[in-house]
Amino acid sequence: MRAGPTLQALEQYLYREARYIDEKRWDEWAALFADEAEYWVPASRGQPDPKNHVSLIYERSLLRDIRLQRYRHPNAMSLQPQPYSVHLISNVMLDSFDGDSGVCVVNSRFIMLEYRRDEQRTFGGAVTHTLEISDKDWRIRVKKVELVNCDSTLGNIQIYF
Amino acid sequence: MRAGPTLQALEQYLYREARYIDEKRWDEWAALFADEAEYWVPASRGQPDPKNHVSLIYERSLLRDIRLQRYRHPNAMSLQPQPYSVHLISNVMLDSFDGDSGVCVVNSRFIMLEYRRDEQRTFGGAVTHTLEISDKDWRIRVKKVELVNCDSTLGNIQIYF
Amino acid sequence: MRAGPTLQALEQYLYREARYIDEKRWDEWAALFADEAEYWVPASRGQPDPKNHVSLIYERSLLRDIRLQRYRHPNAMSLQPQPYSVHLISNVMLDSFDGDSGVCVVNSRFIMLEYRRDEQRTFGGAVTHTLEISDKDWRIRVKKVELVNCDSTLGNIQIYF
Amino acid sequence: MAYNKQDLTEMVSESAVDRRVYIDPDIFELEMKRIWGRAWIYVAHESQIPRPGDFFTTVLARQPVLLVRQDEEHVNLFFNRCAHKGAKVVELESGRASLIRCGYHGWTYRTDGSCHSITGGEQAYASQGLTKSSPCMSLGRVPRVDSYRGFIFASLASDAPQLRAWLGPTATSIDNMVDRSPEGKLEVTGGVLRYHHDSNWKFFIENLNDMMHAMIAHQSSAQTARVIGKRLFPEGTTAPPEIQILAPFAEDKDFFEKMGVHAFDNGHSYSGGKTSIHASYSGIAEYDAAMEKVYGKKRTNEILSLNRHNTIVYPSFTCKGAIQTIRVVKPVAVNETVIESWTLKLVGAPDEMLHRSILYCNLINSSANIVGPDDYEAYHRIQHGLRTEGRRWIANSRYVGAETPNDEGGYSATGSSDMVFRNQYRTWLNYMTGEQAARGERAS
Amino acid sequence: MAYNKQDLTEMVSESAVDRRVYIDPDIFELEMKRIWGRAWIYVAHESQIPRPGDFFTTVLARQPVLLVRQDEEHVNLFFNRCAHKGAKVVELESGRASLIRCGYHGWTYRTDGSCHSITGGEQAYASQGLTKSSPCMSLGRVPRVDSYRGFIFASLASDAPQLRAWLGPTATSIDNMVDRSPEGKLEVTGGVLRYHHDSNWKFFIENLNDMMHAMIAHQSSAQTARVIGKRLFPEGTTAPPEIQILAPFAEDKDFFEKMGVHAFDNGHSYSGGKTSIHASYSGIAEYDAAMEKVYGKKRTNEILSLNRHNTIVYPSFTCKGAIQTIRVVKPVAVNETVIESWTLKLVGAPDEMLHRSILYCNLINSSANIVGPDDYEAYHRIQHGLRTEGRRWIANSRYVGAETPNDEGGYSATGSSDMVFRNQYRTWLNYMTGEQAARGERAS
Amino acid sequence: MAYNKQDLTEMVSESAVDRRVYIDPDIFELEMKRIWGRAWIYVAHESQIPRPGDFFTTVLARQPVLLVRQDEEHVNLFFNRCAHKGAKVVELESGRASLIRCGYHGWTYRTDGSCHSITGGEQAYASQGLTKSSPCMSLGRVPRVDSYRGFIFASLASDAPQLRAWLGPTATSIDNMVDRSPEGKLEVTGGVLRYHHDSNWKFFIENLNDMMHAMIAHQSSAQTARVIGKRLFPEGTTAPPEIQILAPFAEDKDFFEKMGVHAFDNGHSYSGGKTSIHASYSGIAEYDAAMEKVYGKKRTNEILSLNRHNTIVYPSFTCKGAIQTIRVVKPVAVNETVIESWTLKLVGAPDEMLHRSILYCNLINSSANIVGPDDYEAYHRIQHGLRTEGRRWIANSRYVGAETPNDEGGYSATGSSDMVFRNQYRTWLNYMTGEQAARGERAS
Ligand code: FES
Ligand code: FES
Ligand code: FES
Ligand SMILES: [Fe+3]
Ligand SMILES: [Fe+3]
Ligand SMILES: [Fe+3]
Repeated sequence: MRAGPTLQALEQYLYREARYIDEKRWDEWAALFADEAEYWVPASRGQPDPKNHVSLIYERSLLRDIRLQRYRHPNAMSLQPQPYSVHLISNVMLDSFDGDSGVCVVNSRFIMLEYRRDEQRTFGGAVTHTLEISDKDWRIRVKKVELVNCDSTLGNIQIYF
Repeated sequence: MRAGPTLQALEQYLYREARYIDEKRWDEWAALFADEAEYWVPASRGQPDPKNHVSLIYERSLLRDIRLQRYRHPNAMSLQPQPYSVHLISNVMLDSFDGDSGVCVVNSRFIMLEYRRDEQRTFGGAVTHTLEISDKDWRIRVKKVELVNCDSTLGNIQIYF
Repeated sequence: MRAGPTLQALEQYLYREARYIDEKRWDEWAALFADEAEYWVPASRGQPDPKNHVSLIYERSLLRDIRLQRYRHPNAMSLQPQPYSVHLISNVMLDSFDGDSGVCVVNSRFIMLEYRRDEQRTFGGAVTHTLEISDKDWRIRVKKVELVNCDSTLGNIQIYF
Repeated sequence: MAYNKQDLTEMVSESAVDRRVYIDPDIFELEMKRIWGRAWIYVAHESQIPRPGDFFTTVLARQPVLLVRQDEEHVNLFFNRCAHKGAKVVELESGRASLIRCGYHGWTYRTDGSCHSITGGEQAYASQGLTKSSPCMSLGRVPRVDSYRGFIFASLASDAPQLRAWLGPTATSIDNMVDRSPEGKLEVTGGVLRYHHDSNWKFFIENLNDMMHAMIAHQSSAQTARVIGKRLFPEGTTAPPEIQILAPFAEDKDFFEKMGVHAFDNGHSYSGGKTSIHASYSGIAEYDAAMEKVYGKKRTNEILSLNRHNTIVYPSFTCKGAIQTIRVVKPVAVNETVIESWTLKLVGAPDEMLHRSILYCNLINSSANIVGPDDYEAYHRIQHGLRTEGRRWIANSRYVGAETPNDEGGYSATGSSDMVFRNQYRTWLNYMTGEQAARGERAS
Repeated sequence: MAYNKQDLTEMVSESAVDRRVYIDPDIFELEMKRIWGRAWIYVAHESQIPRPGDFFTTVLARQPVLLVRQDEEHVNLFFNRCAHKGAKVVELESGRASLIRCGYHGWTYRTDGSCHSITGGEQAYASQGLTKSSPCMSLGRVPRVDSYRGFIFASLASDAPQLRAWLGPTATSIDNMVDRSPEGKLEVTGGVLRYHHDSNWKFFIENLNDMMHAMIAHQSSAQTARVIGKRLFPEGTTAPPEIQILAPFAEDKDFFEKMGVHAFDNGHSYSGGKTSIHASYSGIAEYDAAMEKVYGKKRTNEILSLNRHNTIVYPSFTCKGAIQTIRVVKPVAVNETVIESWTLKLVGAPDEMLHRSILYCNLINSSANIVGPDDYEAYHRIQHGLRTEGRRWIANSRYVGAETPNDEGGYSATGSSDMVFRNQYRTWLNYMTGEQAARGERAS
Repeated sequence: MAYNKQDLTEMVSESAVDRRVYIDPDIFELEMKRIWGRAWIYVAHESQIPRPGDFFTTVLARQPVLLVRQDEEHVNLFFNRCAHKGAKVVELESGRASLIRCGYHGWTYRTDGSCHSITGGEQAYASQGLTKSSPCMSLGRVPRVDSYRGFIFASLASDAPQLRAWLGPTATSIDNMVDRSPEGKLEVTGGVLRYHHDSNWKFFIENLNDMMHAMIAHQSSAQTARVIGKRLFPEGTTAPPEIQILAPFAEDKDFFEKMGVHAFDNGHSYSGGKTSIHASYSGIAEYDAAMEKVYGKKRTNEILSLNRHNTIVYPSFTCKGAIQTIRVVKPVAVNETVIESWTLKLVGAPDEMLHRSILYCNLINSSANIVGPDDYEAYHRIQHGLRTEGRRWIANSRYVGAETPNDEGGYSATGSSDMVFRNQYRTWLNYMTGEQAARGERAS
């Protein structure tokens, strides 16, 4: 049964994940996720599940692959010009850690400024990362992003939170 | 005479306070405050005191109780629909610590995104927490929130910063 | 060959720098910079250099002096009323440290809320600090601010990021 | 500028429209009065307010309205405006109440709209010969409300035609959606996606039956899905729903020509029929069984083989029977439109069916996904491209005259025909210049 | 649309108003010219510019103006516009200067508005026969400025009536506020709260003397304060000011009926008098002593027993004598209004009095507190509810005809009467259609 | 309101303008049609699209346009609008393509604007007698495009005069800028600064040749630079470019009077000539050598001693030959303007020259620097100051009648004269009321 991760290690890990997104280092970013890991952005508050209720995004490996491939497609109209992002990650708290499985649940807050075609927008919310931690590597099993305005009327969103 | 708190402990404490607000866990939030603790949001820069000058909010236990009770009232028109918040706390610095009294002054910065009825707003400023730290518990004696736009023309604000 | 700085020490240093700006403690802020230290805000993404391409700001000591003096000038029309700022610094990562020279490169993210004359604006981006660290003092050699909207159409910007 | 009948007539030719119909705020205001103030506009589905006292609020031509179930039989639609000082009586989007209470002075209303109590007492109005029973003390009713198989529509024009007749053959798209439930029952569930567009409402309503855009505008997503799908799920294996949903958007021209388009009176239309991009979804055995148990093999086959792509009930309602989702149009301004996507559960069908509908909604209609954003971008670019004054007209002249009468009383044409657009603008001009329009205006 | 006299007349009946008066931008523009461009508008209190050279900037009917004290006797109000190229001469809200300097080219002006220096020299204008003494080289003066007991008002209409006469009986509300200072002196202090509303200015001005809303709209705060107050401060003990301030908002209907409302010429009015929600604040012995020392027991009693709730000097100024705060109306757009709350110190009174006024302001007028937000929400809901076209009129018909003449030359009625609103709209129509209006327009 | 010729004529007198020309949205709309829709507007520099297929997108009187190089000789300017449904064909600001492809349905165009492919096939238009070669299937061309020494201008009016003639003597400012390259060649490089202003476009265009503002408005920066410069770089030593650039803004009145202003037909003008704020930059030996090698000493001296401050090609283009930067005016709304600053490299000159131009741009034209913001603030204050209705006119009457004919066919005056502004408004009125205007409108 292994020791829990330090808050600093968790912070650095989340910073790295965010940085990959801001710097569009998609392969490195995707590599952080375990097989079939979920990336979920619910469309309503306290939404119980992604199957019986619509979500802004609910992706596992397959859809993630498609989206990331699309980023490279020459005819992705809505990505010309590109959107850019900067993520601030804060309020990192370790909610639980299971020494046996190495599974830990990390809660954080984020604000993302998104910029495209002369328009800057602000997004923010709470994020819950479920991580699988082993000595050799850390993987994201679930990343759940609860936007403060998840049930709002929203325009195009084309960058991962 | 006791040892000072670690920055990490302070950060985690402030994160917890903010989280209670975002998650509307009002009883737990109120419990963080010492008796007659002040929550103060000045209405002008460098405002010397809350008695001879108007404030956006100046509350001690009594008014805090009333506001928190009101949150639960069925006919609070301006709270239907509810406002929601996400707080980012950062730049946490320990300004002073008195080993004898256990009083420490903590400076931080925050941004709060507030969302209600299809409108998201951004608030931010500097916060000074005066904490009473003992081995058995930590209490907030004063929370002073200096909004960057404290003297601006402001619409309804119904969530604690 | 000295030991590297702790992340906490770096964070506190960047917080202090930001706080000097927010509190308009310009002398203390300027004192953080080494002689001829650069403060650079590129006007385009991945801009290679400040000499052959326009920048939003590219300053060394001389221009920094002039700007800071100007802050105190009675007839600086665009500074009446004053702008105010609050900086959130986060995602602090140590990119490199050279034990011999004491030079370390620190990457962070920031959001600044700027307020002037009833208007609040949001700026944000990635910052790279190149620091010279010795036992007696820490100095900024380069501060490079990459705004997420660096190539956008921008109105007056009169506070350091 | 104030447009007269002549001006408007000159904006629509047999095969083209003037760019101002998309970018002129004055045209938009007229549309709100003459089209959105006359036509039947979709409000909600009865399953959203199942029990007496259940309410739902929305907008009708930008006006807040309140839908309330009074009892089993009666569903009432009111202007969401207090009879006292005019405050919105109900601010929440949905909920349940035995009495409807206004927050400002606390007047209360019954679910039939009648006034139940007046704060300060009704005697204050005695000198005016008024009591709380006086009509002006109750919530105002929207002139016309009717529903077709659970889908509630309303009109601001008291002399609007009867709903069923007005729907024409597009009613059969609704029928088919209902028939797809083994119990003949639909239920709105799984929340709503509200998608804000920075463009005119007509771009959306035209795009749905624009057969030529998908293979191009959605290439980056659909083509990618095909490639990845082929790699991961080779011949013989079954691709998962994600691939089955995305890949068909990249079908070739012939596929979309074959789908065909069909236009009807009042600007309505649908595309597809024998086939559509939904045609080759894997069957779900448990569902087929449930259907056949009720309808028998033949009828089940009839129902499921009707494969319409998009049905448009002009100007506000669109549905996809084959995947049970509807998209509702909410104009906000000349260059601002909200599209709502709702999912319908086939009562009596296995959850798997709902899960696929939900997945479809996420993938195609979410503002954060990989199909809608390219449509959004296309509308945005037209909204801005039409600012150029170099050319006045936008042509809708593909296959003019090549349409053929169909046995539903409308006309059919090959997929790439602009017939549907021509039909929409014929209707547009009727509303904008017709006699009704004049009356429509008096109404406000 | 351009409204003519006939159109406007048809918008106001004896007991109702057309919804467009609140939501039509064209009506708002006319109001700025004909009401805000004609009436006396509150500017500031003399205590805000005590010393020669002190200045204060604000807006008058949306136009930037500059208030400057020239000397003991003279306070000047200028259009805040440089005589050169038209730049706002003073951008800061307040300050002090011996010479007023424009930042663009550095022209300077004396506190009497005359031009002191022209950059580049006045000789440049010689060929035009102009010198820096020419009228066009000085700051333009607002046509009318006058003050009543320290309260400065201005009018853009040179032919506006004399201020004191125009104030009518509401002047006594100001008198009473001044009398409450043992030295007969008020001082603006403690800063200002600026509250942005997303609604029409008239909702606020109507709400202040709307006696029926408090017990409902503020129930969640006031009722809660009562309950908590009762628990913590049982019979016999004295509740703290927080409770004394909040609880009365939840008084019952009879209480508010009894307070009564009183209306006067020019749209002015006040509520309360013998009693108000401020009536049962604990006395402050030290203050009473100071008052009696100056006024004697009887007169002191007279002064303090005048308990008016809100006084409205239509359209811009409202005050609460009993708690010494004023709220100033600043229309921005048809659906945008800023309300400023200022606190007045009773010179010679113990600090405790000021502290209570400040506390009152925080609790009631701060945008971050628990009373104002519900009023704000009510206005917001009307602004949106009135978009519905189902009903044209908003009734103000409570107790029509039940008002009785009062001995101040106005009319009084029971608290829940709409008399005050009827009176406001009679005045509104006068301004909007009157002869004066026509002249008012030429002025711009 | 709709302004007729008479109204407009009354807005401009010989020596003053009506405040509405800066704040009235209707005037702005007319300006877009009659001035920006008639005059030659700067588009781009040829060096921005050197190779066939290179494109650049921008706006012309708010209309998106697309500049494409077809081949060595031909540069084409199209309305950026697809011939199909009207989408912006190219969304990126610049790039290179052999075929121009629209993202919505994938129509493609050649660099000469002709249609290369129609998705779904051209046969769909056969019944209309149309093929992809039909004019309506190609990209629409902007009526007039021409360039002068690499600077590309365009006009929306087919009957605009010939460019060179229209430029008049301001062409010599461009000549001088080109001559300053030892190879007679300029190259746009170093990116662009886009500066958003919350004020009317005319404030900027007036400010550039407003000789009296610099020493005042820029005092806080320039005076500070002088003081610090004097301290750090005493007599005899050479101050660095930063100081040389900033300090002259604080020259005294006489300096700016001496610079002088010069006005010409079509609203054009320049200031300076024999001297300017750029006159005393240190020479760069290597550069002088390169110049003399090509031009010889005398001619080099001629070229470099021409020291114009700002040249204005009314209404859209301004340049500074001595420091090789241009600023382009892009009106957005009556109170919104974008100013673009571009830097020109003197081909064949040492990098040091470019570095100084870049430095100049950073210091003066960046929205984050210490000179532009004070101009910005000045415009902002006028935009708001002119809301005051106390005065209708803004005077431009400095030294009326004191101008003298110059040998370039225009008029010259002392620096502080308002002649340039009077000249601009004479032209403004011509455009706004002229015959051309009428035709200009038909064009849209
Ligand atoms: S407005 Fe609804 S009760 Fe008064
Ligand atoms: S505008 Fe005031 S001095 Fe020129
Ligand atoms: S709009 Fe360009 S191809 Fe259809
Ligand atoms: Fe599509
Ligand atoms: Fe109230
Ligand atoms: Fe300038």
